[in-house]
Amino acid sequence: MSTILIIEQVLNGLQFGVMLFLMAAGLTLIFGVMGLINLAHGSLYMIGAFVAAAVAGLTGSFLLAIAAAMAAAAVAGVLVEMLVIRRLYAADHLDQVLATFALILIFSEGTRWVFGSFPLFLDIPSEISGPVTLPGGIEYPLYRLVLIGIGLAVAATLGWLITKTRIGIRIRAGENDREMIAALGVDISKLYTAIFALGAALAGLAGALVGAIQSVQVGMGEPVLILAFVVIVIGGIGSIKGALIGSILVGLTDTLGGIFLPELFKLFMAPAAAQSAGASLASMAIYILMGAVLIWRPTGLFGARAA
Amino acid sequence: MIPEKLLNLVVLALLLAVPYWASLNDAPFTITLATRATIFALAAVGLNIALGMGGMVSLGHALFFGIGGYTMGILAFHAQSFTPLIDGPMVIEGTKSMPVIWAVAMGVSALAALVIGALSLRTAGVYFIMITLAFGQMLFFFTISWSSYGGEDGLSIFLRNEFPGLDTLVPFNFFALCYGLLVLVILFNARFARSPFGLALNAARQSPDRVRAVGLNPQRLKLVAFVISGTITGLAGALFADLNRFVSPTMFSWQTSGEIMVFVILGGVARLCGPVVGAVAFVMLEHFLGGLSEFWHIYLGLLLLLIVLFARGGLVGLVARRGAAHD
Amino acid sequence: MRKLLLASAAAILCATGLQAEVKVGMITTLSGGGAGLGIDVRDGFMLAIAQSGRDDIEVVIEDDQRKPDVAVQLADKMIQAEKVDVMTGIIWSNLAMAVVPSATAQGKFYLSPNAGPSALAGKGCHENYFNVAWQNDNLHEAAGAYANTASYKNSFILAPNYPAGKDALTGYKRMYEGGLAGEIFTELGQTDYAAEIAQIRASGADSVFFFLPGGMGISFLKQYADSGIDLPVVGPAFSFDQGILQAVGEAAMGVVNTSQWNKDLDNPTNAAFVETFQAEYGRLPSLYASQGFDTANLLISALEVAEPGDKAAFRTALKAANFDSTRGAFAFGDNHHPVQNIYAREVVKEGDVFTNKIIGVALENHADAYAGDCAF
Amino acid sequence: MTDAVLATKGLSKSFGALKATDDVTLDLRPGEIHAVIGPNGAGKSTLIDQICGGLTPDAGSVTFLGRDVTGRSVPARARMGLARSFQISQLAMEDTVLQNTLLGAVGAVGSPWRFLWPVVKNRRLRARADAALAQVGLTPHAAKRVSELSHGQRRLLEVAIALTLRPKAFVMDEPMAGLGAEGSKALTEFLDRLRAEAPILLVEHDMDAVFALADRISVLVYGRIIETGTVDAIRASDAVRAAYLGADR
Repeated sequence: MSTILIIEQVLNGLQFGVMLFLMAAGLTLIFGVMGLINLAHGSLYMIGAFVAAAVAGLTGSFLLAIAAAMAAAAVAGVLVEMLVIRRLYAADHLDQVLATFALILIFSEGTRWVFGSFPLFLDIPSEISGPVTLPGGIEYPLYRLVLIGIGLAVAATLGWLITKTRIGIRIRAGENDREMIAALGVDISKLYTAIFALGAALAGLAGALVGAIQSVQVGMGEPVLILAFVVIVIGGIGSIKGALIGSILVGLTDTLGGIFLPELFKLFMAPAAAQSAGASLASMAIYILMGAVLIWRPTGLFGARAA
Repeated sequence: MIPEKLLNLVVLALLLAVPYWASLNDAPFTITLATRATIFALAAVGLNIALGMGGMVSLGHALFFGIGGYTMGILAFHAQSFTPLIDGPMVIEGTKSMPVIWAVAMGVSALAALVIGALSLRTAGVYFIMITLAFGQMLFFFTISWSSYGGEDGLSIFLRNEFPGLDTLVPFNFFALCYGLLVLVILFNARFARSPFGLALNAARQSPDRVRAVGLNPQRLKLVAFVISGTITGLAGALFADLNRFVSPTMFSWQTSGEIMVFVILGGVARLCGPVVGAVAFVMLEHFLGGLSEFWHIYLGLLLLLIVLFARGGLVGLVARRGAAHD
Repeated sequence: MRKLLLASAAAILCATGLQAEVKVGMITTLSGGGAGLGIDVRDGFMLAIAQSGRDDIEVVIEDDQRKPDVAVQLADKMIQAEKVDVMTGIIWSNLAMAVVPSATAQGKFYLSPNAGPSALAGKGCHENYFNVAWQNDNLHEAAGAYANTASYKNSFILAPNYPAGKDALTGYKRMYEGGLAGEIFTELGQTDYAAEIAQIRASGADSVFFFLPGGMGISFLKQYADSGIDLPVVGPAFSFDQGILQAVGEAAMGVVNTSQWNKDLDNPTNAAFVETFQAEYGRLPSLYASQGFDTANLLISALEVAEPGDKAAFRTALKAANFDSTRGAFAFGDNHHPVQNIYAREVVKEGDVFTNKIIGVALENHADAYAGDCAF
Repeated sequence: MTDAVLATKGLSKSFGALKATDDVTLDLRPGEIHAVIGPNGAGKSTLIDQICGGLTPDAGSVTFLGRDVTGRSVPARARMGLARSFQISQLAMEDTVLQNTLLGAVGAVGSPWRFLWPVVKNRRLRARADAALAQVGLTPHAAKRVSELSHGQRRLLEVAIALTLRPKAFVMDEPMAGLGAEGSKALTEFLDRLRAEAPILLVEHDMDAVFALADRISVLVYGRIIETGTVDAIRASDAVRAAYLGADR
């Protein structure tokens, strides 16, 4: 296995990781600030992808599609927050799990009802499609580099938002002490809606960006949702930094596990059996990683709050 | 409002009466539906011990359901193909005998619950939800690629397994077996809730510090409850496999975990017959709404939302007041 | 026409007062991610029933949600409550394995419009089980045969890590005579193939064979096209059927895939089918639609001769396959699986629509590898 | 010192830069009420947690009934007869008074691993619980849910649960907190009688109660014990006066 291949795979893992981060960041904010476990976050991702595909199909503009995806996901998020989620902040996790499970059913079949049962088409704009040659002679798709860039930029912006701005101070205050910030005169319910909208918009952005290189179809949100949960649990719920590191860890584990585990098994097994056993183990790898992290640190890598 | 005890009796009586009527009137599919509801109820009664009594929100109970199912599948597969389960110095044969299958399914589930519970209970809250989910996903992906037992295709068992002295191929007989087990487990559950252990477990959920201060270890109480819970859900899995004469990795999927949880909450958390009411209601919804529209999941979702938002006690909470707390 | 058909279908479904003589139970996937396939099979099937003008056939349609346990439950319902004579409709092999053995054991006829697991073609075959589509390996074998004619010497092959995926790679290798540059099992439901594509690039392969049904194939092709690798790709028709081809777009252009059917197959039945399907549903038919259509016509042809109640006669009538198939010539082998031509097709663009064009025959009168194991 | 039921030696615990307890040495002798007082933030709760086993000290040891229990868990110490009440009631709110008391009995008998026989029908457990309820005067409320009880009654219930353990020593964390004058007086009288049962380490804010009950008083300020002595000695102590007046100003 050549160095070039390994570097390329690391880039792939990184790209997968930063896309997961877009999902995980919203989830972890929503959990950290409002104490809400939102299974329907994957549906917002799906909405982003579908709206992007529909808008790109109508206008031909990818930028417009992305803007529309973020807006639509944010609007859906706000609606859901105001109609349903708002009543659940005080409820226990059980009610939240059930209610947002119900939302998944509604969103998935609702989307199928509106857009039909066939996958939609969404393509990379021609300006950023195709491979570029990186130093060292690695050929790598430009679009994936763009994704890495966008993901890291969002991570940096969020970091700045949380640590340096007024709203970030409020968000952090809200994580620590809900009554206190209400007493300080911050309209807590508007703050919650705003955070939910932000999280939803990020999910919509991820859906639109990833939709261009994947299949835009009903049910695309759930696998990503579960991975995003794995990420925030590894990183520690409520921590943006944890979400970023968790995302990249999961992205790298998943990508590199799929490559190297079969190779590893080939050292002491017949190739066909090794291929199959390695692939099986690779598909379990991130869950094993998560189990190990939680057994080692029961509140994740950067989690302070026992939820 | 009626007393919960009366409601429990009515629910269990109806669950028996409808299939009995169906067996007299040659409506075998009604019996199949009732059996399905009964088995789901059993799985949910199991989850309710962890969820309602122990306060452990497990999103991984499909794991035990699946383990029960695969135990049945693997044992029966070896029996029908006349191949030994384990070869070598010690030969273990498959079996078609239900009592043996049940015992093995419960044993394996209990063992799995012990290991998974011991690891998962180091965490709490959302972390617990997620780590149980993760264990479920591990087994899901493992069975998908476990080609010796069919992988994603699953395993078909051609004939229903046997129970001494009973023709299990008669739908009502198999229903009666499942129903009998459900009633046994509910009776166990009713006594269990009032036993010293039930009392301590209840307190461990509400106030772990207090439990520690009287000299008990709340984590150990919860672990035992988790094992009992997993064992019962495992038994339900074995029955479910026998009802379908088929097992597949779907039994391990997180949606299955979600559905078992839905049964509990739909009926009423920590209510003795809550899971039964929930499972029956779900099967009926699935049957009637499914016939109404191919988008029936939307209606199911709306209904669940309404329950969570406006009927916290579930369906049982709507019609029955909680029984006197101590008797 | 559309309204008329819906009305007649509704009349059939409701069976208002009139005593249907034959009852058909269709269990297929109508909701969730895989619904497109089931809808095509159903629409093709119902089109043929409507065109036959027979109002004595009642079709009961149920959605299995792609869940095996739901399919089993529905099968029980079809057999126990609806008391159907013939069953059909299942899309997925794992669902078929859950339903078919027990349905045939209970004396029902089952006509498979899509899934063809090897177990049901070989040792587990049944005299009342007829597969109207293909044995699962067939299209992969054809891809292997095509690879030989295209003189590929070093293929990189990949499929998901589940039984049908393993069958696919086995099927390809059964016919393919060249060497392998690599062999990968991906995760079922995987959406990102960057890692695999990097391996393909590094492997020195001269061609790629893949079997990634549904959304997985869409993702793979889009990412493959974007990677800049221009090795020829070959695969079975499942990733290139009419339903998903539009979602793949340009990325699929020029890809060779194998199928037992295509809309440009030159026979009058097919021409009429494509035209009426398009008029009826406003979209081009897929191979699944053609399979549903053929299944219904096979059933109707047998009903002309015998009643399902007379099992031996009805079985003989089915075996004769005396109907006009959209595939032209159609015959059953001894294990009641098709013996048919499998074509190589190429993805082309007609106007704004992506579709397939036949470029040659990959395998002629091809049966399956398991027929020898079958004894009724 | 050797006849002390419960003793700490050099207990220290820091949270970051904050020394919550610093070299705390005190003991509890048979039949006495030993009060620990101190301003808010003096480290009283941290001290109790270390004595009862919820926190592991950075340094120092805890001796109970002549045995070093520093490494033992909360349940292990409770089983030896160290009973505690909580500052904020820790009760199973959905359960009844009797059920809460029975929980104590189950813990005391040390066998929760009975799954089938109703706990209320178990004569041994029931007798223990009934006796404890009678002792605190809650028998008439036995069937009420805890959520229906008044604040004072919850305090008494805490004591009743502790009593079921047949304790060798009580550790009470501000039992008077939130009680009115009436309630405090009643509880004071009750605790006065209770010392015959087992000695009490009483951490309390209510000075009237402390001066009425305590045989000895220790004053905890910024994690250190600045004075230990009889009521009169503490009243007369300049150090205490300075600490309190200084702290309150």
